[in-house]
Amino acid sequence: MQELVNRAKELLANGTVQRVLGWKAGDMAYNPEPSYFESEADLSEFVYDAFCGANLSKYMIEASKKEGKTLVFLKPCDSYSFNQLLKEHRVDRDKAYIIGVGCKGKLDIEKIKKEGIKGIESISGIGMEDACDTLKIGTLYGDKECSYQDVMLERCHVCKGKDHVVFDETLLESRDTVDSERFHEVEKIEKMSPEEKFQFFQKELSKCIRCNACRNVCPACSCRKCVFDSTKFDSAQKANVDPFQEKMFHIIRAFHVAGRCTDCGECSRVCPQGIRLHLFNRKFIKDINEFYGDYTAGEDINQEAPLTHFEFSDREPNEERG
Amino acid sequence: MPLTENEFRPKIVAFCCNWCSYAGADLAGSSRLSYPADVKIIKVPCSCRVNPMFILRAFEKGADGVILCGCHPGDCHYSTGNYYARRRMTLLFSMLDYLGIEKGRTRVEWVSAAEGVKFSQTMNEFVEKIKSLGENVRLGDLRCKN
Amino acid sequence: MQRIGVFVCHCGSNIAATVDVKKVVETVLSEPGVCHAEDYPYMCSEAGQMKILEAVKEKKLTGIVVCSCSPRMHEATFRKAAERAGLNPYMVEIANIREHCSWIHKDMEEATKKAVILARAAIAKVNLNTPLQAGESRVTKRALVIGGGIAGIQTALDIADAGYEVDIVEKTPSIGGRMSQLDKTFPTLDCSACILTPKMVEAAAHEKINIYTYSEVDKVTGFVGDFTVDIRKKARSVDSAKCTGCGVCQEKCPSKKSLNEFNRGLNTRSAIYTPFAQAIPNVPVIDRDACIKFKTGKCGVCEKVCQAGAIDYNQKDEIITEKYGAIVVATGFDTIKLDNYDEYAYNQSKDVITSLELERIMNAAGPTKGHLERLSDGKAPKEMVFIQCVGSRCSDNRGKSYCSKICCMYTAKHAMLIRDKYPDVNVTVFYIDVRTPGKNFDEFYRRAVEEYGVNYVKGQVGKVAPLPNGKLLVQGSDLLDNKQILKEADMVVLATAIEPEASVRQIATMLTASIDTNNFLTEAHPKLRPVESPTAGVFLSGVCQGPKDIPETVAQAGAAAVKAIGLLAKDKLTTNPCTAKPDELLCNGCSQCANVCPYGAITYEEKEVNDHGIRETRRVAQVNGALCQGCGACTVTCPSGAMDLQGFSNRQIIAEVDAICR
Amino acid sequence: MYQIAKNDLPALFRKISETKELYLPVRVADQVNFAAYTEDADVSLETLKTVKSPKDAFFPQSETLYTCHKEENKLSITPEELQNQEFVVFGIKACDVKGIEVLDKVFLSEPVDTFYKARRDHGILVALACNEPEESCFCKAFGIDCTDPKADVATWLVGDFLYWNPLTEKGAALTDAVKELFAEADDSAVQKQQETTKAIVEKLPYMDLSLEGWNGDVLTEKFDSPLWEELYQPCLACGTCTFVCPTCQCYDIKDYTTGSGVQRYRCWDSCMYSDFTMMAHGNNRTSQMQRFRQRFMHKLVYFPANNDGMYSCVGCGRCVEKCPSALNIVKVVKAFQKEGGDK
Amino acid sequence: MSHRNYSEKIKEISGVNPYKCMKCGKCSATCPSYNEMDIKPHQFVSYVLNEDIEALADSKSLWKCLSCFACVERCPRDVKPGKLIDAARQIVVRERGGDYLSADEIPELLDEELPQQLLVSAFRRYKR
Repeated sequence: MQELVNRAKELLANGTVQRVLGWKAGDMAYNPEPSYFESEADLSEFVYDAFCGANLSKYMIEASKKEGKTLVFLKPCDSYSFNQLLKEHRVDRDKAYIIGVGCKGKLDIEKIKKEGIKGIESISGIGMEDACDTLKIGTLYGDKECSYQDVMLERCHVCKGKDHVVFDETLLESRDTVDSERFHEVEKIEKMSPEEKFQFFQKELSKCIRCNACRNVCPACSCRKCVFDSTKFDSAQKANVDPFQEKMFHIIRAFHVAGRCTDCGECSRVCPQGIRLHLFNRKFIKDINEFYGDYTAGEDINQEAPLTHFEFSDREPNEERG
Repeated sequence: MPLTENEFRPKIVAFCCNWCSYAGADLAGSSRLSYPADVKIIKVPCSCRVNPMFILRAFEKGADGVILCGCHPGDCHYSTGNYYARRRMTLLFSMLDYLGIEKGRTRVEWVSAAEGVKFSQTMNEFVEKIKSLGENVRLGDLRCKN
Repeated sequence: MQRIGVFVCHCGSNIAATVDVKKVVETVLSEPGVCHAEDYPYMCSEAGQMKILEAVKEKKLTGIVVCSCSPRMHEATFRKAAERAGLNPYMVEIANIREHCSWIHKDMEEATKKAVILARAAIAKVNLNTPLQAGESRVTKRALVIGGGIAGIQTALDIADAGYEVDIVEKTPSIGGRMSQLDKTFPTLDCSACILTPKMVEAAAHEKINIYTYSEVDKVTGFVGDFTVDIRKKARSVDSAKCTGCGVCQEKCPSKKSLNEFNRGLNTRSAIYTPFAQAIPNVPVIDRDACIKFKTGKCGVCEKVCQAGAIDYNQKDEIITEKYGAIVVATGFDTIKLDNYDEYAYNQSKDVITSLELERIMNAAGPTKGHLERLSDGKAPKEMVFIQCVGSRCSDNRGKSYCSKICCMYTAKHAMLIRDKYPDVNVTVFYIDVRTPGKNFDEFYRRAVEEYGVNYVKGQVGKVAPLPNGKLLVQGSDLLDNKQILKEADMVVLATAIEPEASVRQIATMLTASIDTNNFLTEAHPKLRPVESPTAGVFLSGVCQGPKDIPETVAQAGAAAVKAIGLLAKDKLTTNPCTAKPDELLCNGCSQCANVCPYGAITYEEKEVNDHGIRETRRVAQVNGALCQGCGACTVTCPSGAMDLQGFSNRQIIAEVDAICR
Repeated sequence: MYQIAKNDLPALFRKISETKELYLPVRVADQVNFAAYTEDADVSLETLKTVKSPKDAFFPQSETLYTCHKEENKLSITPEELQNQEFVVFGIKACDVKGIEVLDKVFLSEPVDTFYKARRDHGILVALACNEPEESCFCKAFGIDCTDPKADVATWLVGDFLYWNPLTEKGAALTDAVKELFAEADDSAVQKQQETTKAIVEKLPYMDLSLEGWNGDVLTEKFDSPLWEELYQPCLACGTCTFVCPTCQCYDIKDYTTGSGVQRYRCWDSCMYSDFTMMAHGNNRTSQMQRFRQRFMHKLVYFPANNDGMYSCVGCGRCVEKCPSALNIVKVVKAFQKEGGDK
Repeated sequence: MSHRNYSEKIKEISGVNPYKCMKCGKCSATCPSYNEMDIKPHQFVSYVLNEDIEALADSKSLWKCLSCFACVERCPRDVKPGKLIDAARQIVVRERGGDYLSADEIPELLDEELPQQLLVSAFRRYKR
């Protein structure tokens, strides 16, 4: 981590960048927050560890409007989001100095708590220099341990890979974290009967409180004004008054990011109700791959996006799968 | 077909592109090829004008089935519109299926201006299909049900 | 809130027999915004339209709903009526209660109910209608003709004669096209060159016509009335201004092994060449792939012999950018490749030739100086077989599904000419059908049979096999005699299918003109607008639109010219107001809409916006109303709903949906 | 004080729900929130904090106010019926009870919100003391004793028993109705548990959080602080904090067109949203910084200014746990503290 | 079975749409057995269309067709007269009754020297 701080200090000092966008240590072991650092002194609070899951690429939309360059730290998966934003002209490549940082898999505090660990005072084993196999957790109710792999964010189990797709330089090594099949969950649902599918999603979505965290954290949902906030479709909603509205919101949100979603997993990470929102986006990704050939949003900014492109021989909408 | 008591009469919205399918519907009309009155047509310039929001909106407000008709691939008045529509609807329908919404409540059919027969046949089939599926209870806003 | 008048038409009994029009009138009166409703036997009649005028005046209506026949019938009528009443024409909506209701339903109660719902949807829409103004755009008084064959030349001449500037872009070194390769023309047997050359000269000499030969269209932007085109003038390596056309360079050029394209590769030409004697301009080009100077750096003979000093090895491609109001595509055709037709032995025997090759052989300037002889051994043929429909009318993937249209006639012409000039040659034509619709066409074909003794056999040839004795064994069938025929022939001529010039695909893409599965350009309407492309301002001339003979091509060229002149004669164009319109405050500038726009109507601008007090420069979409045709593809691509379609706005369509579903 | 074996709780719930609607923490799809009791509900009393606070019971996320119905040209208006049946909220924690006091200040002062009042009148709060507070808890900063909740009934889970102590008339009436399931008990076990818990509370990381300097009189000083400009930066402008908060009480009123008429409903709104208090001219808070500031100024300055010094934060710590950007009220208070200390 | 049904059966077995024929005669022009045949390849289509299957079944052509498929290969309309006559032949063979092998019996009878092509064409022809 110190390497990151040192490099940031250098780049600030030599005037390459005006500010640094990274993570600031929180008041708990697990809640660092995205933050700007304007000076060397500020950087004393810089942190980069297993809880820095937040994807900083979306902050670059605002940073692109600021004077001078911003140094931003992007994890491999974050770099896809940045690239996608670049493709959509939402960020300015010239305003960004990108350090691609390695990643050993980010942790999900909710999963730690699900293991029955509460009153957390300290967590060790979360640094980039650590082995990432066991976490030692000091709590008000005694010392606990849990496996690093078990409490990783869902997205890290199906990681896109260790390579950054856009960067000026890279620092720190990444680790292989994949231990699941990316579309396994989606396939499981696809195999259910219509009734089972309906019940599954009805239950899952009934938790939605329409806090919009999924939308607002999403780098693809970067509209200045969302259709669900505007009068454009007579579709403004502030609450899910009826189960239909839960579906409407999540279907349309997924549709709007279809072909643009990099599967960064932020939606699922931030949902206060633990709704597995990636199940929507990943369904579209799976369909797109299956129907129109493999496509990874954000991978190549020159590639035609699946929904703004077509082939004469595309499948018909009524066609049965298979 | 006279209205009989208690018979389920579905609400069906048909989006038809101005150039082919709307004209196809006109031809069905002038050829007196009947199809159930449950089908109501909304004219759009092109199948690519149909936003998934419109389709969900129809279901929200109580539609039991939604069908989108456009020019045959390759015949789009705007050259490419129906190709985009095709991809969009393919994905949308797949998502609806994934959410457990009965297959067959949504459909896309390419109907040319010359295919009055096909238009009427398609609508007859679609209405039958929706009747067999029954009332749409999975994708509507309950507030609109009374 | 609008003040809406609803007018329900009986259409005699067409509507009123099935729909209770009085009930419709009664019911719609309680709809929001409706302050007038009435019915009338024929709304489209003058008296019916007067009803609208009166109601607008009396009830101060702001919107009109007419429940009547399809908008495709009378929308324009009622819009005009609204305009006469002082309303914006786009404040009118039609509820189609005839084609979509009374004509397809029998039960009156049911049909009436549906008619009410259709009316409600139209009312809900009109409530959200806004007056739309047709825009205006300027017209550049200059036309571009792509292709310098007979179609392009004729179009250019007609446009130029009307007083407008025309540029012809021709990719080969000379104008003239396929017609210049023909020997004689049917059904009059005129010498092709004799009738074409004067036209070529006329075009070249016309003060309003500017010809770019050895040039191609590189890029097209803009829209009807205001196209901007980049023309690539390929490096000729000869300075046209200095060249006197003396021809010495071609004589002296040591590289003479290049296949002569003009003679369909039947003989060779020099590396510096003009394609044919009457070429216009009479300025040679250097084929850099064949030229020794370009390949090895040595030689330079042409430069030495050129007294005018016109040779310029350093010439580069030049891009000329020009503005045009109209573009005519006249890219013509080529014959299909016969690689898939092994059974005709085209690739095995030099004596199996295509009809176009026969044209060159028969021509005095051709590879055999006009003598009919076998290309294998130079001997005069005694038995000639013509095979029709080679690659035409094939529904398999080897050939073309369409009839090439010209083959029956030119085969009759060839047969007749050969029998006339070489009476000792037996000519057999294998045909499926002889198709001769056209003035004096069937008479022409009958002459070949009756006067010239050409042997027409109804049946197709299954196989042509080269024999060891140098002859060709033709195995065909005679369906009328129910016989299989085995015939030894000296030459076999294949009436090869024609297809659009390969480059037309690229040109169509640049023009955003649509193209069918056979690469023919699509007409705006196959019957009523046959010389216009669906893309406004683009017109079609000649075979690029479909197979045609010379008179038809010339007729179509003239028609295309008239359409182009009609456009150029206007000072301003009114544009369809139902176009896409972005809300700049909501636009993300993401470019997705531009990616799906088939017309290139969407561009982006860095623009200062005031978003409720926040002033910033943003990348926002701009729609060119003259280019936009109003398909709406962009509106669905736009996630924020910033892009909307006027006349079919999101809220209008949603209002219709709501009205239908309630 | 009464006691009932944990094993017998289902019987208690069943008994209560025979006559009254019963809300309690229920696990649905892996998350625990207050929900109506049903026979097959997965009740989870061990959960310290439900995701959403139980304020829904009195101030639901959305509620219909009235319905207009249109037939031909006639318009009829049907107001929504007020709550007229008693209901029980079981398992509410001390902080959330305090949260309802905060809501009372807003909705029960003039003009009284009749919908809210009807629910308050008919709602019986059965509070449950906390046993194992977590690191995000800071109710003590607001003078709340999580081991001794003050509601209609206070309960404690100790060992294999639930201890039950009615505190109000409503509580007593409820107790009478279910008394047959209870046994008398003394409070020794409860006291012991309270001491254990209090000892933990003393060790909580936010134990020392001080609200010094935050009151109704510091409006301009805090409002103009340059700190806000820094603090808000990571904020995503989502409404998570407001929607999980037991005290946030802002709502919007909207109409829904049903085809045959209009339903007017109100639903929670969030001051974090860009369309909060949107008016024809736009929004009076144009930047996210202003919106962010609004939330904390409201909780710690404006609310105390109007309500005798009462903060509209109860230290439940839900925002601490749920903010996607790890922002929260504690960080804000600490930042100002630090700034003050530096000076 | 009525003639009409035979006609349908032939279309079904051959997968041919005889209406696509434009009567060009290229099949007959191609056919190496033409002279041996009483009904010529280009006529197969009209026999099927006219439902005159009996004549086709009794014809010499049925047995003279070599199944070389030259006509199939060269037919510009994808009509495949060879497939038609093959289908007619199959119907006749099937009518004669069960003197052909079931697929299960074949492996035992196989001669190692037997060309693969023969096997494949046998299957094609005799599969039910």
